[in-house]
Amino acid sequence: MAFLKKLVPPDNWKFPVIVTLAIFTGLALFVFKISNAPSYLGDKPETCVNCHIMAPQYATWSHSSHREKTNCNECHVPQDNIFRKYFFKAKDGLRHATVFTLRREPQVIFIKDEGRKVVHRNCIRCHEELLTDSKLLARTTETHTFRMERDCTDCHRETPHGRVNSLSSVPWARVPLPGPIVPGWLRNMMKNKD
Amino acid sequence: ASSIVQRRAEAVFAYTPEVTFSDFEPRNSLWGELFPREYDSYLKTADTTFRSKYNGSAMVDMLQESPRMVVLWAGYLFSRDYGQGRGHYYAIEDIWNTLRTGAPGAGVTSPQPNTCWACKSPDVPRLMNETGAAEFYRGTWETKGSEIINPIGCADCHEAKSMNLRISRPALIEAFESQGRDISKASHQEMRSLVCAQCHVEYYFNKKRTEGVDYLVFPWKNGTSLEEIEKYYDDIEFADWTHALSRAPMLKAQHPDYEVYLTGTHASRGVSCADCHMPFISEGGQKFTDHHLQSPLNNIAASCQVCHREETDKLVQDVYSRQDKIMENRIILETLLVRCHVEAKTAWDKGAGEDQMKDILSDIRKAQWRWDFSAAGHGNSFHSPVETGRIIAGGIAYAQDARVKLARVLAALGENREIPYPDISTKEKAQALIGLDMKKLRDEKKIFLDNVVPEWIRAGKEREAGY
Amino acid sequence: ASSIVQRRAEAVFAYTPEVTFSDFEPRNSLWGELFPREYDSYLKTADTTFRSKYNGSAMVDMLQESPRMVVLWAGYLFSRDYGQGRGHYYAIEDIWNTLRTGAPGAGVTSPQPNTCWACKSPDVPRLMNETGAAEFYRGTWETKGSEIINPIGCADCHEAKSMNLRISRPALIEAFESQGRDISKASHQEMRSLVCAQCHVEYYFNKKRTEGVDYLVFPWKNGTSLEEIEKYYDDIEFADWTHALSRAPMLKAQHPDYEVYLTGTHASRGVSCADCHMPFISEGGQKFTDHHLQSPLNNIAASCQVCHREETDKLVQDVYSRQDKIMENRIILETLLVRCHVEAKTAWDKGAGEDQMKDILSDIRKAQWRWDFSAAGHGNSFHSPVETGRIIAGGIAYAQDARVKLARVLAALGENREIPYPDISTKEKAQALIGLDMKKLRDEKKIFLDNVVPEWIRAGKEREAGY
Ligand code: HEC
Ligand code: HEC
Ligand code: HEC
Ligand code: HEC
Ligand code: HEC
Ligand code: HEC
Ligand code: HEC
Ligand code: HEC
Ligand code: HEC
Ligand code: HEC
Ligand code: HEC
Ligand code: HEC
Ligand code: HEC
Ligand code: HEC
Ligand SMILES: [Ca+2]
Ligand SMILES: [Ca+2]
Repeated sequence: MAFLKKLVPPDNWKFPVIVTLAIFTGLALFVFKISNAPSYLGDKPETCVNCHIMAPQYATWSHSSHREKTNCNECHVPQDNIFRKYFFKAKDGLRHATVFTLRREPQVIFIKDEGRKVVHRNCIRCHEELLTDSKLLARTTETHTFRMERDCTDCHRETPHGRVNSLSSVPWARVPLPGPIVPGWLRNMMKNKD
Repeated sequence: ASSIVQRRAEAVFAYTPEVTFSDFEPRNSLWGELFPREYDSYLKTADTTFRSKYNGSAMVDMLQESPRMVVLWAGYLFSRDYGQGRGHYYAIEDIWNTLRTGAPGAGVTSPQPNTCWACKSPDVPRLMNETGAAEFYRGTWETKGSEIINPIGCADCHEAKSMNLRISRPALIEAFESQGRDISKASHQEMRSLVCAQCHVEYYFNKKRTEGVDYLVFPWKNGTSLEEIEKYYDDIEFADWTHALSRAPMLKAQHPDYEVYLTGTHASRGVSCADCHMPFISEGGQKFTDHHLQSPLNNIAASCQVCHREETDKLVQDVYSRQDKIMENRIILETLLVRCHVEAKTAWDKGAGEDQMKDILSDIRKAQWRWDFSAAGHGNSFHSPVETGRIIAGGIAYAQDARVKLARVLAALGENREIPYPDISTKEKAQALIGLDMKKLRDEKKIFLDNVVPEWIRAGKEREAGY
Repeated sequence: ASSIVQRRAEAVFAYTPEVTFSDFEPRNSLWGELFPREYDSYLKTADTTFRSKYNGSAMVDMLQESPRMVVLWAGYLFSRDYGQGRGHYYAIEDIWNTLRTGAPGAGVTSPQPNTCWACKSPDVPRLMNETGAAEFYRGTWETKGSEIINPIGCADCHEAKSMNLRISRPALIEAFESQGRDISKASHQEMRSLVCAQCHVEYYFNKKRTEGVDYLVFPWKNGTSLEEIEKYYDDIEFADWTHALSRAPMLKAQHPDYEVYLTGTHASRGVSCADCHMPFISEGGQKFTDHHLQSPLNNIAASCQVCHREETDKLVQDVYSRQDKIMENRIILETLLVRCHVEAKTAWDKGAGEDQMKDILSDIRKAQWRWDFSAAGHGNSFHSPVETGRIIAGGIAYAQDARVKLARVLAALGENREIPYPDISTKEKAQALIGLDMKKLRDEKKIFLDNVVPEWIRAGKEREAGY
């Protein structure tokens, strides 16, 4: 109680402090909202393309065999335990946001070592059955057991993003932007019909 | 924060092209100036060299492939001429050429309405925007000849400003509404099939909706399965035509590609039309959507192999083996249907009564509807082989039901032998059998193509020059 | 990587059991002492609680499910009694119980030969090793009653020393030889299906091979497709029986599970029977092969989901939707076959001549062969839905061909109305229709089960005690 009391400002300071706090809270909420931060808590790939810079990865992923069963976080965030998951997300997200905001992003992005390890572990997480049980290798050659210790992407270099993903590699890719499916003229026309 | 706000705005605009034209720009080359890769690949739909076992981009005269179809469509325009669809590039050329649109000219009108243009050109949304859908459909086909001159293109599937996919045809929106669904809720991935479903679907012309208009309707109210669509037609006692030999009230199925696709494994796994027919490809370090819409068998690497780690030959074999298995019974059904029509005609000739024939004609209608639904979608046997097989088996059962009953009726009329199978070994023989004067039709068409079409093109270009 | 190699070597070593018995040890419990996990899971095949939409481990009286089958098999033992296979645990019990083996006893022999035991027990390789195959098959079924008392088990599929998979039945080896193939070249993965193909295959009894012996033969000489096997039978003018109503020379198809599986997607991708029916499972940190052979729908997680990342419900739905589509037309075909037999009987009754009926009987044979081939393999509609659909469609065409011809023959004999469909709404009614005295058959069976079987068991155990 005594400790809390110390935090209460002297009476003559109370008003400016409240105003200042309010402003900062508001600002924080504003930033949270316009940067679409709430969505960072989820797993939607749409989140990642809030930054146009992620468009090449989004476009390549969304045309890959992994589209239906994975989202970005399935590969790029540790999935083995919930704390590691959110810790990694927060750390990574903050760095991306900082770099992006400061306009320090490179023309060609490369994955960091730490991220690469995360991805590798996630490949194995999903494909483990196929990789570890030689009896079940019905769809593959038999040798995966001996490959586990290399990066999957050493061989599967096109999975899922392909090789070259510079900013200009997918100039017009349709990353999910809001847009009416039925254009205005047609909506009007149909309203006015008969 | 301000920098985030700013950068977000950029996110929307950085990839937004400097479009100088509207959604209604029908000339593909103009869009092509901004999107050269997509346009160049689109132009490849003009290539007609690829042929697979059953499909491909070459001109395939289906009536020559199977003269049985001539008999199946006796009394209907399809018995004159029916080709397998080829590249989008030819949409306008082919509708000019087909004998089904007749030879309009001085004082002569086409047997078809303007509705036929609906799925052939980006001039369609342009015109519909001006007049509304019903007015667009009104009138015979030749009356819009000079208005519609560009083959299927960008404006059919894209919004100009954002290049987002969009629905440009009211028929599909109305079909969703008839099911109580809202198409504007479709996901991005669904849109990659729905743009195709604007055209690659079963349709009919509703004459009751707007006075004097053949209104384009997709009969999906009860659902999109064979039986649900059949029920729709039965309920409104609809028939496309009365068969010239059997006098059965027939239904014509037109390319129910989307409907059948929906029942297949790939649709159930979220694979879209564009995934196979418009794969993402890479050229000079750039990735884009291949707008060379064609048989995926001409590009297994970019389509199938994205998902299937199988040898090319093996994947082709997968497709062929399914098509072979379906084709085997489809041909049996076709042959039985020829017999149905011929036997029914014999019964009428021998003096059968309406009441004796009623059930039989209903069986024939059902049987041929099943045949057509499976045959008219050229990808069906791969898109959904189990469903297509189911449909054909049902058709065989109905066709034979009809024939068992016909055998009894014929016997009662004193005819108790097998009715000989007609000699329809070529398209020409088959067309002669049903009494078509093909020479006349072709001569008239030639005059139309030589005289009328050039005038349409001239007038159209003149109009466009003023845009 | 080196550590993995090492672990694998260890694994091989750990597997080498201290086996104290021979390959011919028929008692599963003895093997079970060394391999408790496999044995315990094997024992679960005794569980009869799981039922799926069409299959499962419960007792399913197929004649009650579809009394049409009674008519289809008129004149053949299957019309008395036919159950859907259940767990391997019941192989012996069920062959005792079935009315098809009759009620042998004092002076009365079984209508079946010893060949019937061939796929029911690990006592079979033991006996064959002593006498050779032909001698094993010789004689009527009851003569080996006390020799064969253990249900399907370890020795049917395993070599004792290494626990490697092995082929224990000459019929499969001979079938490969008849095709000019060498089964000993089979890969490990193939063996995971071939052990099943020792039993889950179409077969017949060749009476010409060894004098007085019903020799077990898989009719694969021309290949394993429906048509190839049909040609085999046609070439040797084989018939399993003459139909009691239609007098057609019939073929009976028995569980062509392996043959139909071979035509499916999974086989073409190298997926084996064991992958789905004997998945690798984990218990207390140990991985082993689940020997609870059963419908995979009772264990989607260990079977399908190893390869498919789909929800359980979705995968079950995949199976059901294929089965539904196939079943729809299979029932149509069944119904048409009932009509065929009844109409043919009417024709005979009205005085039809052999020459008039010849073609018709051949159509009926073909049609029912197609029906049986698709129906007798309980997994067919999933193992290979496209092929199964193809077969059924062909069957419908033949059945209706027969009926069209029958209509003409009947009309010529003065019968020009529809022959009424018999009342076969229950198995009892159907069996009465074809003139079976079921009460008598059941009473006799009861005496056999009460008196003869206990004696077989006693004698068998006594024999085994001396091993
Ligand atoms: C605020 C903008 C922004 C958002 C939102 C964003 N990123 Fe990034 N991302 C960047 C920038 C900028 C870089 C380049 C950083 C660098 O190279 O240091 C980057 C780099 C990466 C990298 C490679 C570098 C590394 O860390 O290994 C990965 C992987 C990545 N992002 C994944 C994602 C995923 C997954 C999401 C969605 C959960 C996402 N990004 C959302 C801006 C963003
Ligand atoms: C199936 C797994 C998987 C999914 C899903 C996935 N990625 Fe990746 N991602 C990878 C791999 C593998 C790499 C490359 C690692 C390497 O170079 O070793 C990568 C690299 C990246 C990079 C680094 C730049 C580059 O192109 O190499 C970015 C940025 C990135 N991903 C963003 C995303 C975004 C955004 C999404 C969702 C739209 C996504 N990823 C979905 C596996 C995945
Ligand atoms: C969340 C689960 C998940 C993760 C994580 C994942 N995959 Fe996959 N992967 C799948 C599924 C599902 C498929 C499709 C399999 C099918 O068709 O049955 C697939 C298919 C594949 C294929 C075959 C098709 C192709 O695209 O070539 C390869 C190779 C593959 N994955 C490699 C990888 C690699 C490498 C990684 C890591 C970078 C990875 N996967 C991460 C689920 C996953
Ligand atoms: C030394 C090269 C190499 C490495 C390392 C490697 N793979 Fe593969 N992988 C292959 C080859 C070769 C195939 C055979 C199929 C093909 O892609 O043609 C294959 C096939 C697969 C498939 C099956 C594709 C299908 O649908 O048939 C999956 C999934 C897969 N790998 C995942 C992985 C994962 C996860 C890792 C990392 C643990 C990995 N691979 C490491 C070479 C490699
Ligand atoms: C709902 C959309 C739609 C309507 C309405 C429509 N078509 Fe088509 N048309 C198509 C599609 C899709 C194809 C390609 C079919 C294929 O795969 O073979 C096609 C193909 C064609 C072809 C080329 C192949 C052939 O049949 O020779 C011609 C010509 C044609 N249509 C004429 C017409 C005529 C005439 C009408 C009016 C009676 C018409 N179309 C109405 C969608 C439509
Ligand atoms: C505006 C109507 C329309 C739309 C939208 C449309 N099509 Fe078509 N399509 C046609 C017509 C008409 C033809 C036949 C053209 C001809 O033969 O002259 C055709 C032909 C085809 C062919 C045959 C090509 C060949 O080489 O034989 C394919 C494949 C095809 N379309 C796929 C698609 C796919 C996939 C989509 C969506 C991504 C689509 N179409 C959208 C009307 C359309
Ligand atoms: C039959 C429908 C159809 C027609 C016609 C069509 N497109 Fe597309 N287009 C698509 C589809 C589907 C995509 C893929 C969208 C996605 O995956 O998000 C696409 C994507 C694009 C993109 C985005 C970048 C890319 O390559 O993925 C551009 C740009 C584009 N189209 C330009 C054009 C131009 C220019 C034309 C006319 C020459 C045209 N399109 C005609 C269906 C069509
Ligand atoms: C975007 C991914 C994708 C593409 C592209 C794709 N497939 Fe598939 N395919 C699948 C999936 C998912 C399944 C379902 C099986 C599964 O769940 O593993 C499947 C199933 C199949 C099957 C078995 C189903 C059946 O009908 O028996 C065949 C055969 C097949 N595909 C062939 C092809 C061929 C040929 C192409 C190219 C023309 C192709 N696929 C393109 C994803 C794809
Ligand atoms: C999984 C891959 C796949 C998907 C998804 C798919 N198709 Fe196909 N399609 C094929 C294959 C393979 C063929 C057979 C090509 C051949 O025989 O040459 C085919 C054939 C066709 C044809 C006839 C092509 C010709 O050469 O004339 C048309 C039209 C078509 N598809 C349209 C569609 C439409 C519309 C959709 C979506 C509603 C669709 N397809 C979805 C793979 C696919
Ligand atoms: C080639 C191996 C083989 C031969 C020979 C064989 N069976 Fe079977 N039997 C099987 C298989 C496999 C099943 C399981 C069928 C299923 O999936 O329902 C079975 C099931 C059974 C069943 C239980 C289901 C039912 O039909 O009621 C009985 C009883 C039976 N057989 C009796 C016999 C008789 C009697 C004979 C001799 C005429 C015989 N078997 C010959 C392999 C064989
Ligand atoms: C020695 C002969 C024999 C062998 C070997 C054999 N089976 Fe069977 N199987 C049978 C018989 C007989 C039955 C029916 C038993 C009964 O109903 O009494 C049966 C029944 C079954 C059933 C039905 C179980 C149920 O719950 O309804 C399945 C599934 C099955 N077998 C799969 C397999 C598979 C997979 C293999 C190989 C790994 C195999 N069988 C090997 C003879 C055999
Ligand atoms: C219907 C055939 C069949 C019967 C009967 C059978 N097995 Fe197996 N068994 C298999 C198959 C298939 C495998 C898997 C082999 C492989 O993948 O290499 C297997 C594997 C095994 C293995 C190797 C370890 C493992 O779990 O994969 C042992 C030990 C084993 N069986 C013991 C037994 C015993 C004990 C019995 C009798 C109670 C028995 N088996 C009956 C088919 C059978
Ligand atoms: C050992 C791997 C494996 C197992 C186990 C497996 N599948 Fe498959 N399945 C495949 C492959 C491979 C394909 C072919 C598609 C492809 O190439 O991607 C396939 C195709 C399919 C298809 C599409 C083919 C068709 O007939 O339309 C379905 C549905 C399917 N599987 C369901 C199942 C179900 C249900 C189970 C369990 C009872 C199962 N699978 C078990 C590997 C497997
Ligand atoms: C890809 C998975 C898969 C493969 C491979 C497979 N099966 Fe099946 N099998 C199934 C499914 C699913 C069913 C249907 C089960 C149901 O309806 O409950 C089934 C049903 C059966 C049944 C009837 C089971 C019952 O409950 O009575 C038998 C017997 C059978 N299979 C034997 C075999 C044999 C023998 C092989 C190899 C020649 C084989 N199966 C290969 C998945 C498979
Ligand atoms: Ca074509
Ligand atoms: Ca069962």
